[in-house]
Amino acid sequence: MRIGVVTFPGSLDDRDAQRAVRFADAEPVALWHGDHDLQGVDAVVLPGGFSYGDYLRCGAIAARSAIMTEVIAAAEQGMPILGICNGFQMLTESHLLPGGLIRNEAGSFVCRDQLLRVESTSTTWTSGFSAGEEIIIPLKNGEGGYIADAVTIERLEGEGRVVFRYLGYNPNGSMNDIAGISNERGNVVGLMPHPEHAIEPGFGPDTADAMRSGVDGLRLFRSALESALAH
Amino acid sequence: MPTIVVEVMPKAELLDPQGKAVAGALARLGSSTFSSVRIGKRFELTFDGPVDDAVLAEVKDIAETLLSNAVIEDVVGIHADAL
Amino acid sequence: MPTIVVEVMPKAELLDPQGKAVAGALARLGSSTFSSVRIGKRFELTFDGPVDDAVLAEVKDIAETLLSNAVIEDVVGIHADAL
Amino acid sequence: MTTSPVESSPADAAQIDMPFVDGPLVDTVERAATNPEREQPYAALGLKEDEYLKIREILGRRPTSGELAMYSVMWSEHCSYKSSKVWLRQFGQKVTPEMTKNLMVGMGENAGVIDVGEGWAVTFKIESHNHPSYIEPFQGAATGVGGIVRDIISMGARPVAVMDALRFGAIDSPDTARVVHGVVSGISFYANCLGLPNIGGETYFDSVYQANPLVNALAVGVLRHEDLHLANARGVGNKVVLFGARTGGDGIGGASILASDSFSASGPTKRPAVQVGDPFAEKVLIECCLELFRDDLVEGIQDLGAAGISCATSELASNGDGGMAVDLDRVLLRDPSLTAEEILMSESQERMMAIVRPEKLDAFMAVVGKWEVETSVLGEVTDTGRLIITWRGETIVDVDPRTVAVDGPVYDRPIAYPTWIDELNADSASGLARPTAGEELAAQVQALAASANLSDKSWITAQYDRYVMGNTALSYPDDGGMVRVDEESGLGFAVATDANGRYCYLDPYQGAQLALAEAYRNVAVTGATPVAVSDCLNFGSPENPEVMWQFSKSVEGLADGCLELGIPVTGGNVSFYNQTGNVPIHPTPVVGVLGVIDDVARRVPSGWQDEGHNIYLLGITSLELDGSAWAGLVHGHLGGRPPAVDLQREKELAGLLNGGTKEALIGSAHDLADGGLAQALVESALRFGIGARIFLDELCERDGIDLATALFSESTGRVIVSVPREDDVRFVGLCEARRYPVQRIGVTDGLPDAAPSLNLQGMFDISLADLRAGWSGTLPTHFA
Ligand SMILES: Nc1ncnc2c1ncn2[C@@H]1O[C@H](COP(=O)(O)OP(=O)(O)O)[C@@H](O)[C@H]1O
Ligand SMILES: [Mg+2]
Repeated sequence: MRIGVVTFPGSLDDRDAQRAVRFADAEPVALWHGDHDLQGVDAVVLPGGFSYGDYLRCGAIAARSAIMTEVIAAAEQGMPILGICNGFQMLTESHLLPGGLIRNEAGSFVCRDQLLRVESTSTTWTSGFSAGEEIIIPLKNGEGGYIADAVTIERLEGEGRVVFRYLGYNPNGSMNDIAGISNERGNVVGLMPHPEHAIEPGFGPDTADAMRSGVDGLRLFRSALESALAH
Repeated sequence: MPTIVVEVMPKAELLDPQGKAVAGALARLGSSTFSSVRIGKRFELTFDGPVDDAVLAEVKDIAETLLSNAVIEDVVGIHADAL
Repeated sequence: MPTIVVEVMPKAELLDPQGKAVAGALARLGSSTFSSVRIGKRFELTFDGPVDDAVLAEVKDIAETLLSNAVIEDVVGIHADAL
Repeated sequence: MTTSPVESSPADAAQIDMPFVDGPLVDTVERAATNPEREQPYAALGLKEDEYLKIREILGRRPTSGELAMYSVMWSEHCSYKSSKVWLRQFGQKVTPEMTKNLMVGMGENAGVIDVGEGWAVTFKIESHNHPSYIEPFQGAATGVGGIVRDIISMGARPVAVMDALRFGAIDSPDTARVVHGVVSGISFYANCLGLPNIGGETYFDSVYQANPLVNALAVGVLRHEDLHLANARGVGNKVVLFGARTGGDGIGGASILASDSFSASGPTKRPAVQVGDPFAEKVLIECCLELFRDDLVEGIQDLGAAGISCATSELASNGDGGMAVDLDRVLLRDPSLTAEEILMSESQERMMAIVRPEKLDAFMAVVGKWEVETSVLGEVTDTGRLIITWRGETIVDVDPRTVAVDGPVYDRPIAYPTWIDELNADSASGLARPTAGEELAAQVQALAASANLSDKSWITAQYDRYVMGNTALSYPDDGGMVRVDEESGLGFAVATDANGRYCYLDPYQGAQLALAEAYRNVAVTGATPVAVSDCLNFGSPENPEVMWQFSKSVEGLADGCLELGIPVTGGNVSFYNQTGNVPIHPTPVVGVLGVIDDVARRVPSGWQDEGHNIYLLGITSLELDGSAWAGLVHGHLGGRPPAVDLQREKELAGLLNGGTKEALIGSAHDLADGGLAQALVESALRFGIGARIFLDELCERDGIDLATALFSESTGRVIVSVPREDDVRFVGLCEARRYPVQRIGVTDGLPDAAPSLNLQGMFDISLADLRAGWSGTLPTHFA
């Protein structure tokens, strides 16, 4: 399976996302923001970072790039799309996912090993988890507070489209402790925490077992691979 | 050169953590006059030529599609600056 | 409740990375009308009571000491909002 | 021909007068010759009269205002190192062949480069941005990070990590929160947005830094040997290219004086003295430069920092064939009203200057175009030996670039042994009341843990991204930060920075060595082998002979120390004039030590991870409380002599730790420094929430000390190590074979059926929950 990782000016975790794809035994394909070309990939990851400095609104300028026209079209055809952090912000800015992300409640950037609950396993990116499973994934963002109007929140909850929820501590003031959501079809998932930083022992989050040993993030990428193989 | 000002505010019904933080700071500094603070953005777009309907229409379009995100923000004002 | 608006802009001589990014985006999106974009902040302070000189003086003080940093920003406007 | 204004023809007079009416008249080389006695504001630009006369002597005429702008910024303390040069030479002199064996680039370049094996090299450097960070803490700190990162890029390296060594005023002083918030969010904003993990730093609070905080930023870069590039302008006809952000009126407070002198009826243009950082622009610049290097499209790249174009052109030319011709009109401006002098001095951020072969210019332009980086060709390399700058068609600068960049003034400033220091040294802390009762000891352990300087720094470090790039093997709160360089082999580096201003105040020679020893030890406990040093020397005014004495002693101590440890100083930075009113800061030589580790998989954490390990104290504890955190906090005392340093011992200790980690005998290792054993125990326990039972009777007996001394003394050469029981015999054997003092002082077992605690046998039992509440509460209480 070939998974594309888009690099925008200001993307930071693009190489990390490529590494995660490799660790999941898929083939990473570097995609460039200015191209109208997905190079025939089977899925796309929009990585974290500060595209265009995030100076206007996070992800706003990137959402209007050439490659995003293709990503939006592919998403509507059912291609698996994962937006991580800045990528999640791009997905809301391009209206592939509802709501928006605003400055953290505490005002400052926060980097921490975050406990999450997997709320939905019916998306392409979470089918390898068991429902209700608790996982630890690094989180690092300045504008990760998820907001949406009451109707949208109710819909997301009602349709089981809240995919990840913060547990124990809500690091950014997200409504309903929402850490990640999906579209109706379940092929598009966006989340603020960074699964690509929990894939390799020694470089992941601390867990109860040992320092930097968390690899829960790998299963998002494996899930996509397995769903692809199943089809 | 003429400047057009676009003003964007977070939607009233949604959270504004930055505004809340400033309100908190005001309270700590002993000012109790203000019951709430909200923080939005003010864009100044400079261009060459007359401020006519075509330019205003273009600004309106830019304000609604790029400068603001209608899901979380409202454009509250567009006007030529009286500089 | 009356609202007072405070407008703050980055100093003209200083780099405004935000404005630069938006100007770049506009150019990429095919709009060549605007030669420069600068982005500042718009504060809405809500309070209970009449807009009198005392309140305006307090706002002026807050605008200059808390809402802006005179080293890099200018307060470009303070006015009661016509909401 | 010398013509005084009085004698000049009416036409000349008219020409000279005109600008006062109509606008700028360019002060050209020609005009400098025809109007030689014009008064020039050299003093306001920071030049002394003899320096100004020296410039006239070099040029054989008065400088143009453009030349004056260049000389004044390049001959400033900041750029010329005029007061420190004579002392810094020691770093180059006190070296052995062993020390330079792995040095690919030494002092004097943008950053030193060290061969770390397997074809890899690492470059690192630390730099101050103290004064700007007081005026505008956010932008000051942000641009401090930006500046040091550009030094790393210019060597051909990919920046891979940053660190920040910070000093603020008293934690409860009203202005401190402003500075702390601004500085921390500025560093967080810039480095996070650049995508560089923050792997460590320091945070100290002391009223001596009240109106003069220290913001020292360190950056590390990685490169393959063949990617090494030096910034010089070689090859006649090669193009001089400026790329990156446009040039604006940032940080040119001084140049407005020139503007007011040469023209303008309306008085000097007020230009802000601060610079605004654009990390996004810098991120793009990093990728763009790396691509230019990769495709071999540049001969060299020089970063633009202090003194902007003045510095880049004169340094590139000096380091190359010696000549350069530049047309200043080609500089892309953000503000078209800038004068030539202002353009020369502007410190606009995120700019680079490249030397490009003409035949590669098109390919160069394609790469910068891809990254949407604005670029303009300013001129070319010549063999004239002159740096010639034109503006509006006229020559405004014609100088030998070496006289600007290399042969600036050098001062051997007067030195005076401080009048107060003997009395200070005589006032030892050894006579201060030391507690003996368990309750009082416990209270002091907890008070220290909750004190501003020893408390949890995660309120700060949680604002920094430590994950990005996916190679961070150690970071906060471990003793050193560690990053993997090679994904295949696991090769990596570790870095720690340290300085204790209190020690340096008591004895600057020893204090500098203590900083070196601590940073060295902090690297060693991670399992890495220390290999190189970068330093940032923060001092008061060099015009104060007592400060100059402190400075000279610190440099001497550091150079002697490096010689003894066998690791070279590869570069650094000097920051003078750090004072609040007339009171200088404590001498604060921040020392960064870089280590190498063959496989980051064998790195050692600083905290206890498992129960049932034995805890050993390596080293000897003596009654050394002078300058300690304990004396400061409990007694408000600062006097006496700092702890003794024995660098041979430090070397042996590092060797021992290296052996122990290679044989995988060590579960954790944490160095003892501020707060002594007590604080090391607290930190080891809180790291993963594992408690311990400690017994110090044998230690006290062996070292002839009381319990309070055992807990709070800051003797050097000490580390606590936890060892799995099955490795006990081998570990103790290793220490004995290497004749390093080792004493078992406890086990990482909690008491049965009790919540984890730190238990000192027969003395106290503090629950980790209580300890943590105090330790982690301090910073949020003041700043959250
Ligand atoms: N401003 C900072 N930025 C990043 N890391 C910091 C900062 N201040 C302290 N730290 C980290 O906090 C930990 C404890 O700091 P410190 O007590 O100075 O360590 P040590 O005593 O081992 O030198 C270390 O991991 C250090 O790198
Ligand atoms: Mg230390």
